[in-house]
Amino acid sequence: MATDVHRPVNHQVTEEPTAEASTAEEPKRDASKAEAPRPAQAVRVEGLTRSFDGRAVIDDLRLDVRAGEFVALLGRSGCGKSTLLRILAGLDRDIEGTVLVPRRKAVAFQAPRLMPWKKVWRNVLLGLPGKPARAVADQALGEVGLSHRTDAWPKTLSGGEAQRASLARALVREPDLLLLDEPFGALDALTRIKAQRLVGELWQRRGCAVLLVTHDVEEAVLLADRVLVMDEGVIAHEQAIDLDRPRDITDPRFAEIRGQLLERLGVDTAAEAA
Amino acid sequence: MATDVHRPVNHQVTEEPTAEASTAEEPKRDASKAEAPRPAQAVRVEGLTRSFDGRAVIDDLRLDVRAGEFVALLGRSGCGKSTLLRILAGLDRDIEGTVLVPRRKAVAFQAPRLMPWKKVWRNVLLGLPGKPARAVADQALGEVGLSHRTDAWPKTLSGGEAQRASLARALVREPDLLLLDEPFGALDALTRIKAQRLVGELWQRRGCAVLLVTHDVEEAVLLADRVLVMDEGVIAHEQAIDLDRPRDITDPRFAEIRGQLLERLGVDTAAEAA
Amino acid sequence: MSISHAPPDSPETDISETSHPNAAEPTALGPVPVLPLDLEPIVPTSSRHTRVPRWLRRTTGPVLLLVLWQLLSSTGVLTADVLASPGRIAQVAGDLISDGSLTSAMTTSLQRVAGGLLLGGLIGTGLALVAGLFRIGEDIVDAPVQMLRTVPFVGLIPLFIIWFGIGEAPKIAIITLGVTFPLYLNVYAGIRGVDAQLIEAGESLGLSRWGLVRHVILPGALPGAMTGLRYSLGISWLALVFAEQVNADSGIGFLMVQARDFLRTDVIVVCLIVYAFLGLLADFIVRSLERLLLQWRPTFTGR
Amino acid sequence: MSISHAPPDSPETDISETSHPNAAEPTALGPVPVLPLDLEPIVPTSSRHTRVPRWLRRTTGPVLLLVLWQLLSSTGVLTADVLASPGRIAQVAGDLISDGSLTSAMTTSLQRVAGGLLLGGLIGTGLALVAGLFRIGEDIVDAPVQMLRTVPFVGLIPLFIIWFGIGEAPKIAIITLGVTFPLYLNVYAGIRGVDAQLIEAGESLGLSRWGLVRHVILPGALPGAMTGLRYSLGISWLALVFAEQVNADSGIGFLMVQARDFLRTDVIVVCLIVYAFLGLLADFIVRSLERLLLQWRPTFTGR
Amino acid sequence: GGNASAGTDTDGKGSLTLNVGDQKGGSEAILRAAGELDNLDYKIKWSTFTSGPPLLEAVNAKAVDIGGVGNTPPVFAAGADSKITVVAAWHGTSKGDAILVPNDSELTGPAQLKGKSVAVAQGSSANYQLVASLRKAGLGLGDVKVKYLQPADALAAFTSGKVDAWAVWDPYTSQILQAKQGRVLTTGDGITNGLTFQVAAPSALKDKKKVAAINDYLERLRRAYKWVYSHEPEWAKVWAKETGLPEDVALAAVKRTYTTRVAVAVDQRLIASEQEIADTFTGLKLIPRKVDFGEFTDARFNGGLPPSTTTPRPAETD
Ligand SMILES: Nc1ncnc2c1ncn2[C@@H]1O[C@H](COP(=O)(O)OP(=O)(O)OP(=O)(O)O)[C@@H](O)[C@H]1O
Ligand SMILES: Nc1ncnc2c1ncn2[C@@H]1O[C@H](COP(=O)(O)OP(=O)(O)OP(=O)(O)O)[C@@H](O)[C@H]1O
Ligand SMILES: [Mg+2]
Ligand SMILES: [Mg+2]
Repeated sequence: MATDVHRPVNHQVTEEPTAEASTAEEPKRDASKAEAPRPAQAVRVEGLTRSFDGRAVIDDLRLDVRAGEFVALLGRSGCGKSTLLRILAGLDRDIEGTVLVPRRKAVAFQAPRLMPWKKVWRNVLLGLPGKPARAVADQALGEVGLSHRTDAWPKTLSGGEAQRASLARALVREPDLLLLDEPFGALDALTRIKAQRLVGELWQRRGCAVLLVTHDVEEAVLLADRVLVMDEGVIAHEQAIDLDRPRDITDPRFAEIRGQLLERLGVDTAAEAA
Repeated sequence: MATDVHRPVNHQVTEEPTAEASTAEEPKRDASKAEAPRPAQAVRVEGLTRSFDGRAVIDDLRLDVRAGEFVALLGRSGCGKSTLLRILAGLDRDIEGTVLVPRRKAVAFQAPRLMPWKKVWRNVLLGLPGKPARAVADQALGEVGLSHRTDAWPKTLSGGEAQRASLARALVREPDLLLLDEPFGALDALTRIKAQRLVGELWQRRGCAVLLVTHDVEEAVLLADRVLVMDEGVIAHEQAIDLDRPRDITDPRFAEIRGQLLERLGVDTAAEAA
Repeated sequence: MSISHAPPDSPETDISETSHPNAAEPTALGPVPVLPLDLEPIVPTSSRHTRVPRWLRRTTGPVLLLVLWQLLSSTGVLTADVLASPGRIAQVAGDLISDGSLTSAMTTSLQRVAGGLLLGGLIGTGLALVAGLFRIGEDIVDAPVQMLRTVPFVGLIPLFIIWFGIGEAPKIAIITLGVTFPLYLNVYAGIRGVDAQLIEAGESLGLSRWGLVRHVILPGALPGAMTGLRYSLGISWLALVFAEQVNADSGIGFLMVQARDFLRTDVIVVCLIVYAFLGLLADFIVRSLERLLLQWRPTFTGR
Repeated sequence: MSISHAPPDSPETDISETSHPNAAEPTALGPVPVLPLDLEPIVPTSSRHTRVPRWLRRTTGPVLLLVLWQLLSSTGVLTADVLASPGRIAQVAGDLISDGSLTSAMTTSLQRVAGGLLLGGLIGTGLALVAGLFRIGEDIVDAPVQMLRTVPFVGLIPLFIIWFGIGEAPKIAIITLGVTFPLYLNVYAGIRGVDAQLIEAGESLGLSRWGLVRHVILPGALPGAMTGLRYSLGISWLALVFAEQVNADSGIGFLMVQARDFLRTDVIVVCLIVYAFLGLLADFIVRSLERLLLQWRPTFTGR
Repeated sequence: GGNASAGTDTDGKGSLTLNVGDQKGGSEAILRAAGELDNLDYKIKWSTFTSGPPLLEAVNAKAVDIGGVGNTPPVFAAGADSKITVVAAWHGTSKGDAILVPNDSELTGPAQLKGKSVAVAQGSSANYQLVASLRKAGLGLGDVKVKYLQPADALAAFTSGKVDAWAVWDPYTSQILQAKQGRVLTTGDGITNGLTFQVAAPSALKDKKKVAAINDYLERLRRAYKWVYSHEPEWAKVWAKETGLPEDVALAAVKRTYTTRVAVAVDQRLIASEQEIADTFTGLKLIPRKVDFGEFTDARFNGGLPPSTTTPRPAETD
């Protein structure tokens, strides 16, 4: 039933999609890739299928992420984004298809999933190799604005605080692949900007690949090299963001890309009124 | 210790704040109130204080919401918004001060808090008076786009699905006071717009007071009659939105109010770049 | 509540540098160039191992025990006077069954157990509800129950005889007592373990006190109650050993005690085996119930 | 996945109309006018009732029991040969303490209990870990344990004498056996009740298998383990009643059995009371442990 | 161990250790009271059991070399084909084995027990006594409602009127009579054999040194029993202390039963009377097979003892 994962790497996959592999929904394969010939891969997914109770949530999905690439993943609620992330994190093995990921991964789940029996700072250090000092946790928590809550029990955190603790826990790991599932959803505007900046900085310093699931199109365009839109179990749309960094929200090209993506997501930008 | 709640209603509270009761941070008391002289009250909070471990998260807070008013509550992550909501919902009684609320309240919590042992549709019907038919739940779930998941166990829902189920559960209650704690945080753009519209419609049809906690300033301005900004345990800023409905995002006044609020929240709108 | 950014010489950078020396200085324009990564495949479960049906795997343990016993017997490590061989025991069991004494013992005992389970179930859950739901109930109920639960049966039997006579009543009372406490402890712990957030949610939905109990607290306490039930089912049969010392002339407990008094090791072993099967049966019942009632619960299932 | 809006004549509108007839047609411009609402105050807890200290409230139950007993005794409902009065019992207890037999019994028993608890704790938790953590462990371990746990002590004593002689070993073995199973059942259930999401989180954090056990699974199973411990502490003393039938001449279990054999009802009652206190003590210990180890846990605490 | 050797559980010195099984207020207490534990040239390691059957379990398991029990447990041990050997016996009156009825009972003789409920501990000497008494009165076990209850439970049932009669042995008999909670309907006199035994493990009897020790031990025990004849109050005091019995009860029981015991030989008559018990229980299907009690006896320690039918010393109370 399962695709044999040990077959030799299929040469056609990485760079030159054949006609039958590329769907009609995959336009503009683009500039950003041309810049770096045959770059290292951080994620290779092919023919991935995941079904729940017979319903294929992910259906023959194909995904490549270059090492050091920042990819944003958009898509309707319930379209399978978190499922894909869990598979990439190696947490869901009830799958068919080929999935290749680096060994060092870090995940910030959609729900914070802090261990309720460990104080916040211990949660941050959990699973780190060696005997990391508390200062490591304190600094990571300070960066997400939680210095005053390091010694709290997770269940006493506010929604946004828990989300930031979870983010700090992922960022402190310094992974090769960073999987973020709506990590800023519960943050106010200012805190969100700071957290975004933090992720951006880690990404630049560390050079890790990032897969960011978000519902905020602006955020996706602001941060990512490439924005994917998931629908019906596959990557239905792909958009390279070739804007210079730092990016400017007021840039008309920014608004244009944002508008295109929103349209893809089914939002008629003109009708945004209650 | 506690303020006596049985004292006769203090006549000065409702309409004419005395000099010492109104803070410096309360400007423009405004047009919307002038339209309906002495309207019914849905929420009266005075001198409310709530401390955790000696730290006063809410500190001598004062809040009035008119019946039928749509109030949005903004504020930094961890500033006490959810705490205030829980108090208004009557779930946290470890307080000092006067709190008056209507009997019929409905809450959508920040976390979905679905009963894991009840299928989604049973969760929606839970606590409704009488023996409501399943069709009631099906319709409510249909409205939030969950028709296909009515019969699922809550733990199999995606993050956004769970949030919508929780929202449906609150909306189906037809309350006099609707307390929503970031109800659209985990929704994609399109689903979010639909859900916003749904809340707006219920509010208009039902004439209930709504207190919406959100981090999305645009959303607040789009939906609310009045936007409050919480900080340091009190309502630090209040802004009436006297735009006509349906509101238009592209309206320059909209952008202006949004900008003002963002500034209040500490975001320098010009620096919105990563 | 400010967000400070790590300076380049912060400890965090140290970590990254020691682990990945090639992660160099950040640039303003994009990520640093990286060396090719070693990717590892995520191996689908379906290709990992073939599935043996559950019931077959679960019989491994008992079968192993049996094989061990037979082996020890036939190699003479276990001599007959220590523990008779499975064959001999099977023969004694056959005798006991064919002369009807085992079957009639089981029937008699089953009735007592049913009575005791019912009563004890009601009392145990009832008390647990009172103590679990109300602080005042806890204050009044919990301490006495904690006291009574450690009181040995044997000491209570005379009192039970005086109160309940020497008919069926004291026997059922003893079983009831045995059943009550495990249920109490586990249901109580279950109730007190229900997530406070869900209770709040239930309250905010306008559930009445009873509605809260029925729709939130009891389902939340169910996993605990199942453990209690598992224990109670076992205890109810164990209590027979005491219960059927009181004026009994049949029943599995009576058979056991009689065999002990008459030093009939073989009969004792047959009884022990019957008990072991009852244990398996109890487990099967509870497992089935769990599959039915706790299917909403995505928990750790072992690797 | 479309969102349909309720038409004006949908069932939902019905609900609102029946419950609030004044909620009229929606308007495009703003909410409909509403009648003044009846507001109710949220009453702060601090003004609701005065607090009686916990320990005082918890003594209510035992004191009530005592009063009942004294009452029944003095009104003659309980005659002396049925159950001596508290006064008489106190006197016998005084005698037993002053001649040192109760204290020495407790000391002897305590040593045995400590040994059994230690061993049983290790074995019970160990088996539970094996069965809880690994499917294969469950397949092999669980069924035999479920079988053995329902096997009565009395039937095992002859076997234990043969295997372990008549020294301290069989006594400790019996206690061990008694302690093992409640711990096993509850720890196993605890492990299998750990939220799968947290396990996933632990895995994704790169925890080793042992790290996962130590930092996620064991803490998650702790509430269950506490219930098991509570039970085990009780059982360990109860098992003495059997254990100290084998070549014992002191110990609380021996005292009890001897008193029973020589019809010393008053001594039996003293023993029962000692047992009751041991129960309270066990509860106190576990409560203290819970306060210490489970403080992270915001759960329902009763009203 | 007893008061003197508290904590050690052993007496004497030497390389050989004799494992002796005992019951509270049994051999150890009587030997110690009579001063017979001095000058032992072997060690005695005491093990205390709550009743005969577990003691015999220990003998069977070779955990105990020798131990004292009543006249019925060896029969069941024999029925279960346990490895036990009766090596010594004492004969006393059976006045302590009694069927008791409440003071206000209308019953005057065993024949009237027909249709009444009688409490008895299954497999005890009283069980046999009940059967034998009924048989003598022309009744069968089926003619009465037998209620199997252990003594402690039976006491509760008896005093609260839940049973009409109670077949029991000393010291329970003395306890009821002393507390005036009942009266004797009939005793076992002439019905039960009034024997008590020392039972050894066959494996110990194969060991020459142990045999010598056992021989010495039995001698001392016989002397100790004789010592009791002249020291009833003293012994009663020790016994009461050991068992927790009230002293008056202990003294009454000592006078009724203990002081009547004389050491006798393990002979054919003894075997025959035990065989009768065995056959009775086999008839009642409590023993699964026909037992040859003779196989479980060993006469080598008889010495010059009188036959087992020797009349016991007369009981001093009635
Ligand atoms: N264990 C499960 N059993 C059955 N269905 C499941 C299970 N887990 C997820 N699903 C379903 O699979 C679909 C995809 O779920 P997933 O969590 O990946 O959505 P998502 O894209 O992350 O959505 P959201 O943006 O709302 O978080 C959903 O419809 C969900 O209900
Ligand atoms: N039980 C508790 N014990 C101690 N501190 C608590 C407790 N509950 C909440 N707090 C603290 O009170 C503050 C306010 O929490 P609250 O949940 O109201 O924040 P919030 O405004 O809703 O934030 P967010 O937007 O992140 O959800 C936080 O700093 C939080 O850590
Ligand atoms: Mg998701
Ligand atoms: Mg909040």
